[in-house]
Amino acid sequence: MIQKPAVDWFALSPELALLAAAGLLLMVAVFVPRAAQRFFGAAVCAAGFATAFVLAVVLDDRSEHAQPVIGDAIVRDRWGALAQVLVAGSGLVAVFLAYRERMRDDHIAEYYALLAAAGAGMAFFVQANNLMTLFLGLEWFSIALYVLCAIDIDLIGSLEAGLKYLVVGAVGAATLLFGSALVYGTTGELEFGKIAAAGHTDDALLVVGLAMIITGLGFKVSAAPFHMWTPDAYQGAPTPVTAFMASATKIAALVVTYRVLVTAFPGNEDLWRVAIAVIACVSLAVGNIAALLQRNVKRILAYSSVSHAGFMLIPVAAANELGAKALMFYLVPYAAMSLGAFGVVAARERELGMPVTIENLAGFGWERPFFGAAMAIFMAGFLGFPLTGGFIGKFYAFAAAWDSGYWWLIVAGVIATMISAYYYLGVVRAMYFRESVELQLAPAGGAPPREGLAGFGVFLCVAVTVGSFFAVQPVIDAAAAAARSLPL
Amino acid sequence: MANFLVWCVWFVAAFACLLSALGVVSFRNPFYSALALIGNLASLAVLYLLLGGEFVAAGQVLVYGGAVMVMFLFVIAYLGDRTEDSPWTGGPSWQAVGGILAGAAILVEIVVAIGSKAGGSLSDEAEIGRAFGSPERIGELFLTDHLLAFEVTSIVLLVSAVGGVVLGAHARAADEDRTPAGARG
Amino acid sequence: MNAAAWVCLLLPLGSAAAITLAGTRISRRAAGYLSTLTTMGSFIAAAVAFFALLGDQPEERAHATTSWTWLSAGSFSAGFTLLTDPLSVMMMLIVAGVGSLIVAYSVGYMEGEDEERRFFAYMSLFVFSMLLLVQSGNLLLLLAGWGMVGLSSYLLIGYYQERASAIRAAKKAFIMNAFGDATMALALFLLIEHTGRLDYAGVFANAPTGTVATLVALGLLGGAVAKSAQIPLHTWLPDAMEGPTPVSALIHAATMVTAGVYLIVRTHPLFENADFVLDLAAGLGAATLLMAGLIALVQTDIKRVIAYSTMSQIGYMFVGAAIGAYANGMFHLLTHAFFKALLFMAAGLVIHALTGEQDIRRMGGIGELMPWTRTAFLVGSLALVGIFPFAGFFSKDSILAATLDHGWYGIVLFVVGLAGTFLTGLYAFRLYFIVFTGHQSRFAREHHHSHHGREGPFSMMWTVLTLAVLSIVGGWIQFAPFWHPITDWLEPVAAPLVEPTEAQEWLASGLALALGLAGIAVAWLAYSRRTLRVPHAPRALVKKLYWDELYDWIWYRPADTLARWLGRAFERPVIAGSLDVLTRGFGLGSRGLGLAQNGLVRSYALALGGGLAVLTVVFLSVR
Amino acid sequence: MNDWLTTILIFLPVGGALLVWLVPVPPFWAGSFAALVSLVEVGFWITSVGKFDFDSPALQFDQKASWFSDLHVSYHVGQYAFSLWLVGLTVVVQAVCITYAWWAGRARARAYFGLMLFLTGAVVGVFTAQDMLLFYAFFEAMLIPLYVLIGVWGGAGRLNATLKFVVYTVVGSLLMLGAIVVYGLQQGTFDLLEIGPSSSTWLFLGFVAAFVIKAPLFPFHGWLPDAYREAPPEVSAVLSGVISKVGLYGLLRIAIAKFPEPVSDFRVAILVLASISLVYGSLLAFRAPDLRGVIAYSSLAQSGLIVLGLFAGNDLGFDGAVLQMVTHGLVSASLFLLAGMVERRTATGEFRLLGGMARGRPALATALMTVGVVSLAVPLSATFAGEFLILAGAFQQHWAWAVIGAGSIVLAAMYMLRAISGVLHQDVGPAVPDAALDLRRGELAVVTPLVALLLVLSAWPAAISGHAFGGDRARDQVTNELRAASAEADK
Amino acid sequence: MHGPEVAWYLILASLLFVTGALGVFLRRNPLIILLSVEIMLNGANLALISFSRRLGHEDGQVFAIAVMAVAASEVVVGLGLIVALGRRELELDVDKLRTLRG
Repeated sequence: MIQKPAVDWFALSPELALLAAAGLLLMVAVFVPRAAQRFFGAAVCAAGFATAFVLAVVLDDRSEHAQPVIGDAIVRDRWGALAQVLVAGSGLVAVFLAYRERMRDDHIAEYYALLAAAGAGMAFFVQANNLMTLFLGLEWFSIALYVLCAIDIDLIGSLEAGLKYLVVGAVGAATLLFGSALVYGTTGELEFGKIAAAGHTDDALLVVGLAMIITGLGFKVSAAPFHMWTPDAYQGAPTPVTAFMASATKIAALVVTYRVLVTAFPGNEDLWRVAIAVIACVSLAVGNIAALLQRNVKRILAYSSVSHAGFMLIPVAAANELGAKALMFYLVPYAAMSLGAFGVVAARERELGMPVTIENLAGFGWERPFFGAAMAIFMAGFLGFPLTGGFIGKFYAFAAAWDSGYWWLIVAGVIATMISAYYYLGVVRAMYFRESVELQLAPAGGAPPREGLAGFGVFLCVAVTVGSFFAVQPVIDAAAAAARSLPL
Repeated sequence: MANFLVWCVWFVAAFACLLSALGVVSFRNPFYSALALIGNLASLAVLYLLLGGEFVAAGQVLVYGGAVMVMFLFVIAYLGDRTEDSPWTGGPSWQAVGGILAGAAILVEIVVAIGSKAGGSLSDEAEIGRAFGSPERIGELFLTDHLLAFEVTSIVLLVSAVGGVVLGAHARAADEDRTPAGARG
Repeated sequence: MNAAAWVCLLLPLGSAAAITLAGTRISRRAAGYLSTLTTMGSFIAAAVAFFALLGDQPEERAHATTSWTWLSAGSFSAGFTLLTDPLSVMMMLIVAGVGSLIVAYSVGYMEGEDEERRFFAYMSLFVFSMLLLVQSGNLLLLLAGWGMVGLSSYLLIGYYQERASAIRAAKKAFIMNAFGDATMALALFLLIEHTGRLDYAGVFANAPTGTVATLVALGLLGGAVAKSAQIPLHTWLPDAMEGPTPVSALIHAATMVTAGVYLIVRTHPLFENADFVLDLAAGLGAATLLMAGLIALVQTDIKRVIAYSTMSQIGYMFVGAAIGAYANGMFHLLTHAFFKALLFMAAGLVIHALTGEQDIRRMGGIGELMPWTRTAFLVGSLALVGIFPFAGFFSKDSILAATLDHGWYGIVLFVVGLAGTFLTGLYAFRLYFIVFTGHQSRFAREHHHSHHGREGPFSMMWTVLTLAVLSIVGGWIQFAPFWHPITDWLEPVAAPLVEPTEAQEWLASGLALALGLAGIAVAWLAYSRRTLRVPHAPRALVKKLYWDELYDWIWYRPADTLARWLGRAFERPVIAGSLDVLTRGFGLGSRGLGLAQNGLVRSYALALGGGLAVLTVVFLSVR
Repeated sequence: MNDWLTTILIFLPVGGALLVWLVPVPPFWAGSFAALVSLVEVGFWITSVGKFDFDSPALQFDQKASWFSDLHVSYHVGQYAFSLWLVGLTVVVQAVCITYAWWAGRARARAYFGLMLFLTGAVVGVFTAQDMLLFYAFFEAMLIPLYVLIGVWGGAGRLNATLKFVVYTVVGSLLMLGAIVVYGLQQGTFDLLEIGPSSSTWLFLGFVAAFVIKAPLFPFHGWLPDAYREAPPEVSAVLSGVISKVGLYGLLRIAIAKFPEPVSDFRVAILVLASISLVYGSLLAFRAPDLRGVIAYSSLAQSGLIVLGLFAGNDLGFDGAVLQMVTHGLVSASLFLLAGMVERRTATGEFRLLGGMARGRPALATALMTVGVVSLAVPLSATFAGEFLILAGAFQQHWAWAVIGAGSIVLAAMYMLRAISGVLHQDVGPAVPDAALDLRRGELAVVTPLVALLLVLSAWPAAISGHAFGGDRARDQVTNELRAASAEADK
Repeated sequence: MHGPEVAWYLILASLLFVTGALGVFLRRNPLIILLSVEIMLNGANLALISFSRRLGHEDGQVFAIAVMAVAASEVVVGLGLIVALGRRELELDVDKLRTLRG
């Protein structure tokens, strides 16, 4: 007689909520008349993310002590739960941003279903506790995202983005898989904790496997040199999807990277810490320098997300409790900023009916005061200026680097930020300093498309971005609690 | 004697596997590549059997050889015969060189890693019973340790199905309020 | 008497402020009178202070009053202190007295100028500054007044704003004086470092000695030389004649330019520890009086001639102060204030009558047109040359006599001084004869316009005549062999270091008188009788011995060229260019990465593979 | 009340800014509201002067609340005597500039005045922050408003100017951020009252870089001429009058107070830089083709002078430096405003197009002449007092510094007189229309207070120089209270 | 019965992996690229199974089966995209898809 493992449904509740939403949305797709799908789709999806958010918060509260559940396939701890909170929040905002998107309205409901499914996948991914669930979670939300990228299938750009993302993603996944296989083979274990326990730290195959796993995860983090898909995918995908990818994917990937490295490979710390540090530096350099001359705003933001991958890998390389805290904290304003920035781009895109470039951003700040100010705030936040959480995030990242003895990472970060000032403030300059005389603005001046929900979403992002500067204590406490659940 | 037989089978299967793989990547016509992949799968199944993975081998043949390949062939047929005129050229010149170099490098590295422990921990093999890799054991594992993985796998399949529907569905004529094609390009 | 001192100081400031703030709300006349009355008020206050001092015993005739701490830092502090002692009171009387006469004079002189108000505001400001200079109770405040007189002289020289030459002269004067201020400031820093304080009593009590003393004295001397237009910082004074004539009379004859002498006398305890500097000062004075006399011979601008004579007279005072004949120096300062102001104002009358013409070659025979003026000018010239019984005789000769009591160096100075007297007679009467005697020049006949038959308005005439009288009797205060009240008066402040014998007095007076008369005689022959052919003036003298060119070459041009060069060769290429280079570099990098992002998915996958390969090989090798 | 004063001074204008931004009112009312707020701010400052105890070297009006505890970062503000004066400079100059902008009228008034108010709060914050991270936060918070103010309301070359300005400033401030992180973590706190002295050269250089760029000092002034030329006059006034003082304040409060050994190691080097800036700035000011150029380079020279005083390291130097910061702040602010008024009438600042403006415009002439002569430190002026103390202090370091300084006095006379005459005197310039009026009432109302303040300070410079440090013992305060030597002892 | 050591299987697996990778690096036909990815996955699977043989428990095999499913779903999505390409009458050549670049 087989006795099934006890299933801790509560640990799975966020995923389940989102899956339920996805299923419901498929129903909507089938049964609700197309006219109403836009509304119902958004509503159900938002409800799903909201529920997941709440459940994740409760889960975070209720999982004081990390313990593996359901045949040790996943771990129930605050590290994962907090990440789920962030993912769910990003998803919620992404729904708001997507509401007015001029998408093929014959697949609205599926679109939201896939969004929810992706969210569920990430929520599962961040809890993964063995190589198998790791791989499966990765594929779960990746596949959803491939489709989302390409969902505007009549647009050559969207299609291209989807295909590129898929191909490179498949290679990355295969690499991760092969690495997992090697690790499994050398240690004979799939579960992270046991892998660490098994030792074999100087085993050649294990090291190769580690390299491959770092590569696979680095691809998801979009850290250089595994980043090259990022600009194209971000630019080609529908902007709300880009927003979701830029925030939620990064959260999941970084959180998991940290978890895997510190739980499964503590023995090889000296190895992967340096590797991550170097990757961080490369990402900082590549992302920032490449962004300098870009004209397309989405592309600028894409490169900036590469550079921020580098920035958030600094605490990963630090590999200490302060680092874990720093990473978790940084993710909060970062997610808000990238969501908001892409949201503003989406709004501008809709009123222009064309891709947003530095040129046609001219005068935007004066025409749409709220969106303009919000964008300026996000740029300042990316740049790490005070009065935004980005500043505190950078500060913690530097602190972690110093704490772990990698002072040169501070230097790298400082130089990178200096460079980034050029294009971040360049966006502000475009919005405010240039008059919109030569602007070929279709409905300019006239009533802009109603962006109530998008505006609300952007407002939420602004609130988080600025709030995380003033209310540091609660956020950092949560992050600290999460960090404590990792073996540091 | 038995060993010799096993070795023979292994060699045959391995070479078939390798050649078919090379075929897949080198045929000009995707149709042939697909067929080569079937061969590759089959030979792999043999190897799996040698490794005592009966159920896996079966799954390989069924899932891949059955479902996936059929899908491939359908699509290829649907798209008609579009053979690449020059499969190896095009793209920047360094692409080919770099590709081969990178591939070779990775290969060498892995082989070195393996070699560094051949005759070492890799050589000793666990003693296994007859039931090793049998459907019961696999199924049991799927219901106990890897219950979640099992479920998740199905979810992944479901997601991909939805995706396939969304992508494959016939695109209607663009509404007038749509953004012009290639707008985000 | 402290109250008197404050009134004396603040009245002019008040009038300056009032005129400035009132703007157009008061008439031009009112401004003039306000300024005159306040200056006279200062004079009265000074007189009150004077008589109050007379009441005290000679040794306790020093009263310092501090109203508030002007500047303080750590242990160092300098109060806003006024010192009322014989020396300052004497200066106050001169400044306020002569000042009020000149201001009254200019009420008439400036009539018809628009912006008259500005003029009188500046005049009052100047009087305030000068009083601050002489009344201040510590060196810092002295320096403050020092700078303020420089400022107001700048303002007044540049009064005719449209005239480029005037503005240039004003700047020149200010900058040269700023140089003097700088050296003084350095001396003060040295004092602070060594004594920690700047009030006279404290500094003199522990006056530094040795090198420090020399450096301090040098710094102060720099200020004195600049302000008193002595070699080598004298070139600004002739140009300063661009200002209105009353200004020349007040600032560049009677008061400000003599401040250097006052400074030496005031800080003599510091100088007396540095003999070298004292000798240097005397030498500079002597050189100046000789050189100025020579240049004055060939100048053709009536005011410039007088200006050079001022320089030479101050040279005498320097000699006197430097050899320790403080009282004699101050005495000459007093008389010189009278007769030099007189000369300027008389010249002013002439210029005024000739509608602003200053070139003596176009004048001639003015005497018949303006007899009073002629007389006044004659008196002034006689006093200047030092003919008995005019004022200059007593003061100048006493200085010459004092030199005889100063060893061999004194003898040299004496000889130079005598030569100076001869030159004085020569240039003074060259001017007189050319301008006033002979038959009228066409220009004079055409342009002379008399104020309703008179030579000038009463407001001008009475001041001139008053000064004429003073230039006659002013010298009788002290006749060294017989009575010497000034020496006694200044005794507590600055006891003389030299005591010329009666014989020396007579000798000096005799020779000086003789040479002066000789000079006059030569001038008479040359310019009145024309029996003596005047040699062609040497170019060097006409060019004022090339001092201006010298400064142009050693100061202005280097600064200018360096500035231009820095702007062209450093600021633009290096400071501004560095950023461009940087941006260009990053731009290239950005473009390169853009090319790498070639849009080929295969390349992207390859990048991933390459990264993996590198990572793996590194891991394997360092494992 | 007392312990709230600093907080009020910081957040009153910020609140005003938010109000101006959020409430849609017509430009006129936005401007008048902003002016009102700035005046109220001045009022609060005056009350704080009344309540301030100038004999105590301790921090006053201080308030502390934990910000995030794990790294011991806190919201800690308070004022020392010198910060009090600098705050006063800030609020006064800001009030004047806002009033001028209100009078002159600026497009997009709500955005503009909001930014000005916000800037006020930020600068006050910098001068009063007693926690390094808070200090940095305010330090950076100044940048964005300035960037926008120059970039939106600036002249033709504003884009380039803002770029330079931002690049320089960001470079400096980020180096400082790195230094702050390391310093704070080394010492276990970021509170300036608890953090003890350090001997690390790198940290010192990190801080100095930021401040020296902000001030600026010689090789780091690349942003200065463009920014000062392109910004609106009142913003230039704020830039040179107030913002540059932030850098100097930082040198005093952190670099000098916390790094005794590096200071003594680098003293000569920095003094050399300062002297170079002094001479270099004066020379370039002497050749500058336009009015603003002269003022810009002269303020480069001035900050060089102030650094001389700060690094002289004695009572004279410190007191003089503080005095000079305030006076030069007032002077350059008034000069830039006057330059703006001239440009308002002639549409240019170039000397070859200007001249002869004095005739018939007594108010303009008087104002420009007065401020001009004060700025060239004619004796008895407050600037003279400041320079005198600074150079006297530098003299005690080594006579050479004082000699260079004294020489620069002459240069100052040369360039400032050139500028004054270039505008006021000689022939009427081609760009000067006969219709150009004298100063209007509004302009007088703006300039007069500044000039009056300068004259008052000239009459009594000791008001600041004697009250800049508790009990007038500058050196002791720097080496004890500011350095938190006690905290060092605990370690 | 003793077959070749696991090492040999691993070498074969890595050969497959690299071959697939080369296919992705060098080919331009998306279909073939997809197929090459399958080969990479198969390589990984072979490694998994051989390891599970050596270690003597079936975790690896289970993993491999899951991978098959995942691979299948990737193929579904990939083919969907390719079909969309084809329907737009675009040439099946990824090098032609470079509107996004720089």
